[in-house]
Amino acid sequence: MDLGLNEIQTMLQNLAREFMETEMPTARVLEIDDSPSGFAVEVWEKMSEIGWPGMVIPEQYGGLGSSFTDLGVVYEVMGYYACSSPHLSSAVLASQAILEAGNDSQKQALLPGIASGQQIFAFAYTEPEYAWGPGSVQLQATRQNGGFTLNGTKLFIPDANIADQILVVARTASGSNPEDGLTLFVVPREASGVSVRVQSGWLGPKVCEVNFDGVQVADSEVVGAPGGAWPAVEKAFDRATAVLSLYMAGGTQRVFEMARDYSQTRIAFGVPIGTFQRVQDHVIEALNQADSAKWSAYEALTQLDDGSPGAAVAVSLAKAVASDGFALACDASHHVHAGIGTDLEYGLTQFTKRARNLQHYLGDAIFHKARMARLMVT
Amino acid sequence: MDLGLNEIQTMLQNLAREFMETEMPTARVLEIDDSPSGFAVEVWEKMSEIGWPGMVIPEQYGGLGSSFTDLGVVYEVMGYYACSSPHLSSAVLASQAILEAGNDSQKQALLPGIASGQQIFAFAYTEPEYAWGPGSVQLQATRQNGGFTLNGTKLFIPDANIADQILVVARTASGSNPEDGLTLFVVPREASGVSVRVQSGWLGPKVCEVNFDGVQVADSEVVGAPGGAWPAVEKAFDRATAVLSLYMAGGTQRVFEMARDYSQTRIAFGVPIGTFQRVQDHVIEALNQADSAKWSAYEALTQLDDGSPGAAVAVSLAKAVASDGFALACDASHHVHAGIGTDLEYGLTQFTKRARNLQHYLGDAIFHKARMARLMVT
Amino acid sequence: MDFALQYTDEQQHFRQEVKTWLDDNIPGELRDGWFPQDQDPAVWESCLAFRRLLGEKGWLAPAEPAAQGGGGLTDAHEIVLLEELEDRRLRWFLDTPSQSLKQALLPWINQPHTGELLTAINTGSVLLWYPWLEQVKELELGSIGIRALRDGDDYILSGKGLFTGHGRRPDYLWILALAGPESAPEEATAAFLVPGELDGIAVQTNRTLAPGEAMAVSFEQTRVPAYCLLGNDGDGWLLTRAAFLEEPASRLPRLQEHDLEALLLFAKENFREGVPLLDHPVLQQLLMEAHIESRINQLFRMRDAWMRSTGQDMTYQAAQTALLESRAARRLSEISRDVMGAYALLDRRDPRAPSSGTLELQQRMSLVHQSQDSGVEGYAAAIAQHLGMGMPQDLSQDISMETSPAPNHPGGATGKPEQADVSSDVSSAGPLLKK
Amino acid sequence: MDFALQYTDEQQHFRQEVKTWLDDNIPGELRDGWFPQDQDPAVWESCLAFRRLLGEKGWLAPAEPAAQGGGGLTDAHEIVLLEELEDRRLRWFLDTPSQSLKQALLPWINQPHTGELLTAINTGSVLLWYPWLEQVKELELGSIGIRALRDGDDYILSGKGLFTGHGRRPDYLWILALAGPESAPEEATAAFLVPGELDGIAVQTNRTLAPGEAMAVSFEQTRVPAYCLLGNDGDGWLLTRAAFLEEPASRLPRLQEHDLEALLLFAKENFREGVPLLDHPVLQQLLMEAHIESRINQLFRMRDAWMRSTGQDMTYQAAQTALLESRAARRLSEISRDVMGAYALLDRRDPRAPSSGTLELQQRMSLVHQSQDSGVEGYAAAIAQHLGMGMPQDLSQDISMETSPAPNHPGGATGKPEQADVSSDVSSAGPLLKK
Repeated sequence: MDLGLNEIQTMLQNLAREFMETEMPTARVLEIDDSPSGFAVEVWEKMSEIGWPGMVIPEQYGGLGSSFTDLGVVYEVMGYYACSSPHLSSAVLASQAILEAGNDSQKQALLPGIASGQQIFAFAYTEPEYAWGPGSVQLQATRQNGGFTLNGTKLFIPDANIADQILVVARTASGSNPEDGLTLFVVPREASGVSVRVQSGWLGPKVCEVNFDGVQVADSEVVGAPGGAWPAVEKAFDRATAVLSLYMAGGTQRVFEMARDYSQTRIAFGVPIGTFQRVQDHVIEALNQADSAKWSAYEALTQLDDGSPGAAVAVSLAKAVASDGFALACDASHHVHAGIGTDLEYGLTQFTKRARNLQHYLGDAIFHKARMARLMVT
Repeated sequence: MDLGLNEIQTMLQNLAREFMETEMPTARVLEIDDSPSGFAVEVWEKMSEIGWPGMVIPEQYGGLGSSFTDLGVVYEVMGYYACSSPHLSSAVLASQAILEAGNDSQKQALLPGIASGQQIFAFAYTEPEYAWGPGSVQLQATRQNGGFTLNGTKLFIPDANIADQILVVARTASGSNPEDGLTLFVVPREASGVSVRVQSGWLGPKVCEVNFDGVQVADSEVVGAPGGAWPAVEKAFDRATAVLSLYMAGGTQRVFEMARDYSQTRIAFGVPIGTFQRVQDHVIEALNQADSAKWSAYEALTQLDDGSPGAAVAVSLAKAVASDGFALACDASHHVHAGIGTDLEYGLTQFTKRARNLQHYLGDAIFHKARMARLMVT
Repeated sequence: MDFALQYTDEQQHFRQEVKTWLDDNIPGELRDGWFPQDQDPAVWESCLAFRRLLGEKGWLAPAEPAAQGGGGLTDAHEIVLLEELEDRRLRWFLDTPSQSLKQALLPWINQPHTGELLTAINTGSVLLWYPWLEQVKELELGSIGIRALRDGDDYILSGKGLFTGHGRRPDYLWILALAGPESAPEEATAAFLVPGELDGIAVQTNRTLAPGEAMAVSFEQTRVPAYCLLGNDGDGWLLTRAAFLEEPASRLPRLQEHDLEALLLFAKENFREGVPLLDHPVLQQLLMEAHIESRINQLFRMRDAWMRSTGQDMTYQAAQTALLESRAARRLSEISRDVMGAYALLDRRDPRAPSSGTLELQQRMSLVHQSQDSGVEGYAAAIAQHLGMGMPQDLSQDISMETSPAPNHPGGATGKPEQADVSSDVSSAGPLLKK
Repeated sequence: MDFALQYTDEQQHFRQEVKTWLDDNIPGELRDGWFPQDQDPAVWESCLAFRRLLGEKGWLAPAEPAAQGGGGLTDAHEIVLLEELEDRRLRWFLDTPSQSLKQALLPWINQPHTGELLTAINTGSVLLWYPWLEQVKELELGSIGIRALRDGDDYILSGKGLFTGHGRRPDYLWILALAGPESAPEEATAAFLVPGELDGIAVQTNRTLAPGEAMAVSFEQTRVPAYCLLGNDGDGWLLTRAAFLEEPASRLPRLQEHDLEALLLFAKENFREGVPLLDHPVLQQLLMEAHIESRINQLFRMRDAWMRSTGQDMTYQAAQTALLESRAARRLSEISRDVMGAYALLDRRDPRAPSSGTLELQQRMSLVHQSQDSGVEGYAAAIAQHLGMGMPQDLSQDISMETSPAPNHPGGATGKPEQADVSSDVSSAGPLLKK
């Protein structure tokens, strides 16, 4: 047992902290969130320079071949600073799905672009019947003209508005098992018939409605065997979910620290409000959630790195903890901050909206608890 | 809108308080719980003298014809004093099932005995597959010798050890709808083939395992039409559940008051512990649960009295609130009391065990929330 | 016992009148309901216009005498009006604490300036902003950002404060300022009623979770004539607090039934794996939990109304009702997210937002309102106080725990109180004031 | 990072030795696990016999030197022993805080009487009872029910106190008594180690939720020789507290994995409407919640062990672990009831009790242990203190908020400290002691 970071991870953590301290002050996060695209291209370019988009891509495809735990270290820091980027969509979800499903020429063709940050992929999975099980994918891809035609709508898709390519999970066949018949397609965002609309709401990073209206895709743009994408998608989901959980743990840690610090400095009735037990309990709630999210996420990552058979359960456990915990910690931190916390410029609300948005992304706690039960019984 | 008690109810409340103050001091409750039978016959005789067993039995069958709200007033006081008696089994569940299902000669034969308190009925419904839906009744009653033969086990049956008669819900037919095929039988506790065992646990009032081993029942002991008992059982359940909820509300009020009082008198660090916010929050939790249980239960009772179509939803709402609330309030009160609360003679634990036992009786919060949803949609 | 709200024929007749009037007069933009927290300049103009219409009917101050611009309605009629506005999700027009603030103005009603102003507020012809609640709940001199310096007959205001109220710019501001820097807290403040158009007053773009809830206003050497001073120098906090002496659950609690209905509707109409969300066993439990909490809130409000109407002593009840409403709102926001997923976060501008984004607004507003029940002071503290579980002695001297019920309109709607009467009434209201 | 517990070959070899020994020596009545809280005189005799066997092996004090009756094991070996006992649900034999109390005795180890006693405790040949935790956590003179009056060379004890420890009657009692009625709190108490068979000592039938947890003992004019006094007059509370200076989460936390396993087993083997309870969507969520909390507890214990073993500064962590374990226990008791219904309340005497009634015991014990985290002082207060959010100044002077880590065995297991060293060590432990 050794719960410490290794030397490389410590370096990564220091680098990430320096990077974020410079690039992601509170005002900048707000500015990016408020911008029409929600995308800070220069931040992405700097991330790309230091190789982050290629971290979990093997060296043979232009990446760094880092472990998922290494990437988790970076994600924890990104979460602490509420950093928005298309990293999860492109460099984790898309890269891992392609890595798992694609043939070698596809990997050679697609992964180096992702690894260098030059190509940004969105990952289009959820639909108007919003859910994360394989049965919720109903967007139809039908055989036509020696390729496929896509028709339907994807909803709540991060980064689709700024992506070069969209990796679409679509249904090419229906059967009794919803896991069968799913297929991965690479579709350029500018392809004919694709339209992208940024959705409006209290969402933090942008999510999009993506419509596919008779979009033609050549066979060469099918990643892996038609109908057999689910195992690759599920692997990509597990890896993305684990690092996302650590991003959320980082955010949870931040809102805990904000609450603690505020409680020590805000004076009421002549004493710091942190001396009131009700205030203490809110701060402690946030702390407990932060530590729970952090350790369960790191455990999931080490299991992924080890190829442990229990990894999927550990991932779902971590996301269940992070999903509920980040949101609860934000509520608790708001309770401590009272009015000032609702001021957008103060810096708490960007975490709150991320917590509420990411709560569902890649499955909420209810979804993951049900998945755990399924995996644990079988 | 008038949320006050009427004159009769105020009288009933005063009478009940006097009665309980005399008959049910803490030490007496403990003594009854510890006795092998869990039954205080002299208390039951006194209750019978003042007519309580006949309250919700029409005058024509020897009862008082009171409203359910009237009975609720008495139950709230009984709950406040943690009074054990076979009243709910006999004078509510059995009496109401017989009243709804029986023919006139059965009512004439059975109800006056219940109303006078001379005959005590147990109501045997739950089985080893413990649940409260109609599908959970699997005890078989088969036609034989011009009557029925009962074979099977009832579990967690209150008062079966001291009852004269057991009103048994058994299955005479199986079909696609579990509500069909249920039949009510009156079985003397001393009948051949009936065996009763008091169960052991942290249960408060006694519950029993009742085994039926080839028990012969004549047709005349079938209450209502064979196979058609469910509507009567459900009505009896609703009425019993509503008054039970008020019993639980009374208990919740008591554990709140104990916590409040203790917090005002117990000194730590030179101040009453009630000045600590964490202690306050526990007391407030108990108070909120007490008031929630009380008002939702009274609303359910008035709806039952009015024959309102929403009564069943109101009853399930009240029980869901009382089931969770009583147990939560006890936990909160224990938190305030710390060590002294675990002393059996202090008087808190008899509420705690009742709260945990009654939490399930007639269905727990999960059961009643599902029932509400079913009733509200249809 | 009787839990049914029974309406008299007269009430029902009045209801019909209200319905007809509202149907005729509500502007198109407001027909789906609207909230000032979703600020949008264009729509706000419609709001102002409709507000003036309400004011002309006397319905901005339904229970006040017509002579003062009110509606002269009985409480029974007022309830009907509120219900109808609530049904249309427009009750917020009557939700501002200006009701309470007007009570604080009443002592000065004989002063010509104040009397006119009161009528103007009642009829909706002027917009009044008042200090943001957090500031006036606790006397925290350090948190008062505005200073008032005497300069001849005038005062010079400078600094910055948070205000709440409708609209984008007020006609008048109720200002709580520090007047005597070094004196004891309860003598250090002055209250002013100041025209919004004076020089040096700037409303700053506010960026909060609930844009219409708290506005930052800065004062740069704003010269204020002495007649704008309310009461005397040093009365500021006392007067401002008097305007908030009502128990936390005001007569106009924020009802959440509509949000719950919108959520239930979504759960009926939307599916997961072919099954309506409402039939999903886990979500069903959560939805019923939300339903139960909503019903408990209603029952508590009924209880409070019944206690008030029968003249019973209210102790902890109003604070309890408010506490449970605040918690239920937070829980509803959680359950909405569990049931609706990402849909719970789409606002009214998104074409796919269910129920015009009302549940996204609820997400934000439940957080904003939660801040009114801080760990330092709030509903729980008020309940504890009522239960006889106050703060330790040495702290309670520093902390005002308000327990007295609201003084009814000093002098009532008809009387004309002497100022002295009111002052003594107010100063007996709390331990802090006695210190 | 590596979350796996890795065992050396040597550890695994020792494990085999332990397994074999336990299989050979555990009495039949204890083979399904047993807890002293389920007191039963007959079974208790078996327990005492087994306890003596453990003591003979040195396994009641596994890490202490063999010369003092301990097992002389390394920490790595001790863990294996604990795990094997835990697997058999018998770890409670090593759970009593006598470990900590022994630390407090160590300063006197050179006094012949004390040295013998320590060995006797370690080898299980004497049973020691000590003051019930609640009493020693806070110095509440009013809650100390025993008085000690000097009478020549002896002391006369009278009054009544709560004690905890194994068995039905102790060989020795660690007594905290009021010695100087009118002096300052920290000088008013004396600690004694008193033989249980002295005249005037009566163990009263105790009736609590957890019969083995707290026993009432009364003293009627019990004459105690002066050599029973520990330290000096006035040191009583200081010494008693020193025995509890360890962070709330001791090295031997109460593990709940077995209770969770029993619950999951029930949910797999029992059905509702033809479906295993574990597949019922609502119950499944609750069971997974319990599983998650259990796993978080394990991770936190791992973290704490890792921090300790790598010499990192522990601040809030141990208290956090203890807080979450206490809450998880309460939540597990709720979830057990939701999943098992009335079955959760059947005790081991009922033939239908699942898993020998272990979950009924958990119902009671979770309430009992919750009392160690009272609203007045407890884990949350300790965390807050560590986070720098202490009590208001004026209260903190009255309240001892222990923040220093436990002093390691003063002098360690090998050294022979001077008494003066230890006293200064202890007296630097907390603000209250310095007052």
